[in-house]
Amino acid sequence: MSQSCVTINQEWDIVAARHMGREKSKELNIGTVDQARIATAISELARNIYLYTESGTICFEAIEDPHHYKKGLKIIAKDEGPGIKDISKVMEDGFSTSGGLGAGLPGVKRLMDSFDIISEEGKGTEVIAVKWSR
Amino acid sequence: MSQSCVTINQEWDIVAARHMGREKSKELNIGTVDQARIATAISELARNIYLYTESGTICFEAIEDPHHYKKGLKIIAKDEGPGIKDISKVMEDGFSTSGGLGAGLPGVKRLMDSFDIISEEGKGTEVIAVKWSR
Amino acid sequence: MEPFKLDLENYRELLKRYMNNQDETSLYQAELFSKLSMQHNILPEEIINIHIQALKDLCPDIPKEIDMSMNFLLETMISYGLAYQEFQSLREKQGELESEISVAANMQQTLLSTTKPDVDDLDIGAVSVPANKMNGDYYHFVTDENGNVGVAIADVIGKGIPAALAMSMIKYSMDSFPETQRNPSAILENLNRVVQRNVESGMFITMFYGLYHPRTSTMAFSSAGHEPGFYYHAEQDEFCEIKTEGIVLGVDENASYPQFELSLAEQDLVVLLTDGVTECRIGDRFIETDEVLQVIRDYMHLPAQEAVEQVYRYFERLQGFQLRDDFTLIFFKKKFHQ
Amino acid sequence: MEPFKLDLENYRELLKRYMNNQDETSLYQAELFSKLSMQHNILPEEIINIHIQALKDLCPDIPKEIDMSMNFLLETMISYGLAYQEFQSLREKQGELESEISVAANMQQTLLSTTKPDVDDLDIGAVSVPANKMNGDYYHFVTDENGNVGVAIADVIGKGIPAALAMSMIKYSMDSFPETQRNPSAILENLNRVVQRNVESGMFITMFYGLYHPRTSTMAFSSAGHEPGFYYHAEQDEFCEIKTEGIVLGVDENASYPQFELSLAEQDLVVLLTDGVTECRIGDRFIETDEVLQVIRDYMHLPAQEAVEQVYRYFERLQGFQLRDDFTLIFFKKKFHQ
Ligand SMILES: [Mn+2]
Ligand SMILES: [Mn+2]
Ligand SMILES: [Mn+2]
Ligand SMILES: [Mn+2]
Repeated sequence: MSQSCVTINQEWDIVAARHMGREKSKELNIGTVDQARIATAISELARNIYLYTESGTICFEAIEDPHHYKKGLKIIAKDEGPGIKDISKVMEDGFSTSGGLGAGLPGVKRLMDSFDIISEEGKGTEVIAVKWSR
Repeated sequence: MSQSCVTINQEWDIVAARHMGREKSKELNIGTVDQARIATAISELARNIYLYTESGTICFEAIEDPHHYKKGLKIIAKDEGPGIKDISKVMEDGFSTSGGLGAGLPGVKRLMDSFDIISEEGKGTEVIAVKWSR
Repeated sequence: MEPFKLDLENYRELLKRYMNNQDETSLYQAELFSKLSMQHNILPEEIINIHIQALKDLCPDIPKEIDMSMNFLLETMISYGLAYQEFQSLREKQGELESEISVAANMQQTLLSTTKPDVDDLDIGAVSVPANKMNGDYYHFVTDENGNVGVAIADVIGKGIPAALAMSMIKYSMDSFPETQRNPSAILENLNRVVQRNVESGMFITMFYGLYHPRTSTMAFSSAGHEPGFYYHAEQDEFCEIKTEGIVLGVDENASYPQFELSLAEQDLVVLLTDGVTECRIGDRFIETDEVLQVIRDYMHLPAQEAVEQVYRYFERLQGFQLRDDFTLIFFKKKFHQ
Repeated sequence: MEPFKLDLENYRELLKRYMNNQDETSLYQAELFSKLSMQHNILPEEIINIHIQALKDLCPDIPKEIDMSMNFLLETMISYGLAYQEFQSLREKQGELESEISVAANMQQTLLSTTKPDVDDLDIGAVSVPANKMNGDYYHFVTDENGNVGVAIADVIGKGIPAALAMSMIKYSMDSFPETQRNPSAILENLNRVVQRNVESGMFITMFYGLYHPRTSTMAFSSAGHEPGFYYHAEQDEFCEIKTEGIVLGVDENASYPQFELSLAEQDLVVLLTDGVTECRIGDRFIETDEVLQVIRDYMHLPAQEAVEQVYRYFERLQGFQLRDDFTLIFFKKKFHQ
């Protein structure tokens, strides 16, 4: 259950997070296409931290499903930023969060196999997303 | 102003029309991407004839703009089929005409630079579309 | 052509044939492959991936740098794949919305439905067609216990769903007015207050209300900024505009609506309409009043219902079968004395 | 990172660096390249084309068969490009429709707006959130001259625009009822007739109407097939379902709605809701009543308005922030005697 984390302070850190995510994906035998999807999801999450909060972390964890049938990569993006007031709103298509350049959180949800978000105004946001190896 | 035509009776004729269209496009120095777009537009037009009418023709003509600045390929798809009752309807996205597999006439319009359609119920349909070389 | 399979093997065979022959048939099948793939929700990055696999199978000695370049290309396709997925959800959502609007339009029709009154000395025709699914025009007939016939015609400034909602409001409000207030001036004053209170600023309604008294063959009427109708004076074979005064509903809480009167002789005709008729657009220009009256004249000898329908059909065709605004037309014709 | 240019040269440089270093930075920039390209309406087949050009520049001795294979790949992308263009027009169309619906939703909010009554011995909280923009749920408070508090909660079977239209009807009808008929049973009987008359068959409305008498601390209520609420008996620390009888509005013209009564002691709580709360769906299963009550219990110690909002937030999250149905929850709490 060991986690590896990257702290996001500047744009370069997005690349570091993608790199770590890709390495972990390779270790878990996740295919090339899914590696690229995971990297894009990480970009999205890290860019949100970079753009809207002081700082935050992107952590990675190798997980197994309860029956040990498959392995997966769990991504935890956490910040102590302003939080999200209306989560349903940011989960709508077309309501992009990263300066018009991204697919936003709905994009992350589509790129990954499972997605969860907890946010409290003034306290911060945590996104947890998983991609299973096929 | 000479025209070259392919008669569409069976599915194989779609390929013949595409072939002729691509050769003409190459002669006019139309780029690879636009060649592929023209071929797709021809598929769409020829498939409409093949699916909905007894027979029809796809003709090609090399044209020039009035100021002789550029050359273009004009495609004329003509049939004596049942005609189109509600043209505004078939020009709507999502109202596909070629068995769900195609992008329909709005697709042809998008693939080409100009598009016109004349249709009379019971008499037939004529589509004229042009792509200019860049 | 053999039946089509959506898999790596199939793609590899097509690609192999194309690499050998560079034939149009293979390219046509590439097109079919991608269309079928799209139907099966295959994303563009997956096409790139299948291409990479097929290429490696066909050319095992592919230079390493070219292999790498393909990974780079794959990376650029992820965002396009996301857009395709968003397109699919949007299409689904749009479908739902359109069927919702259809249901709402049906409800509206039930709600706003009205019966033409059966009056001995009148021949009445009415047609109302929305430009889109929901109608922002409205007309309604009522007959009171003395046999007087009320006719309302209204137009919300604006179209579509909000206009339709506003129209429903008008209908409910009118239904709840006490019988004693059913003269044109009072009705419009009442409605004006309802609109003022309930409708957001920026949404206005124009309305004409007429009340026909069969005993005196007169029509009392008031208008709230509504498109003027026409009065056809049979004896002089002449049309004139029906003049009124009164501001649109919802602008001024204290607005009053002066009431006028018109005497109808045999064969006289009152034409009520919305601006969807008079502001009919043909290409770049609007139609002239004279042309509208000429069209009306061409059909007014017919029974009133047939006449309004013919006029509508004429204008529908003139506008290339695409109404720019809701279209409502009412003929109120005083019959020959029998 | 240097400013970003959208051209072949830029792509070639990125690709070159990636082919040399296989670094994540280049892949990240590939992602940015494709996102910017999309913003500039570049289609996927154009990306393939730019890739082919760049590859030929970087590896002039690229094997001919690989070059050909890329043309084949390009051919498969044309249909994806078309889908992307259709996506863009659909998005535009959707935008227009959504702004129409926003205007209509605003109108609806103005129309259905209600003020929580300020009663000494009650703490009232209410929240109503539509699944889409327009609400097919409805709640309303009225206070009469004797200080009695009426509360209505209703749900149209169906969602979206048609449901919202039906809700507006309910509101207009209730507004026009005479004061003398304001007891739950009579109100529902009246409304039933209105719905029967004006709404197309197939559209039903469920409604609960309660009337609280502060002097006796009792609530009289009737229900038209509405999702049962809950009564929390503070002394026994127990929830029980509020039992009612009565068919949904719009089915049987002669339906009657028996009236019941509930005595509220200090700290007792009446929970009114729509099935959007109780039929909350989590993945494949519906939530159990016990779970709903547990959530209510967790928050009911808070001031009523805060409590209902917390319960809403809890369920919103449980459903992945996508409500499947309109969600309405009212807490009616008898305060401590002061
Ligand atoms: Mn209008
Ligand atoms: Mn109009
Ligand atoms: Mn409902
Ligand atoms: Mn419901």
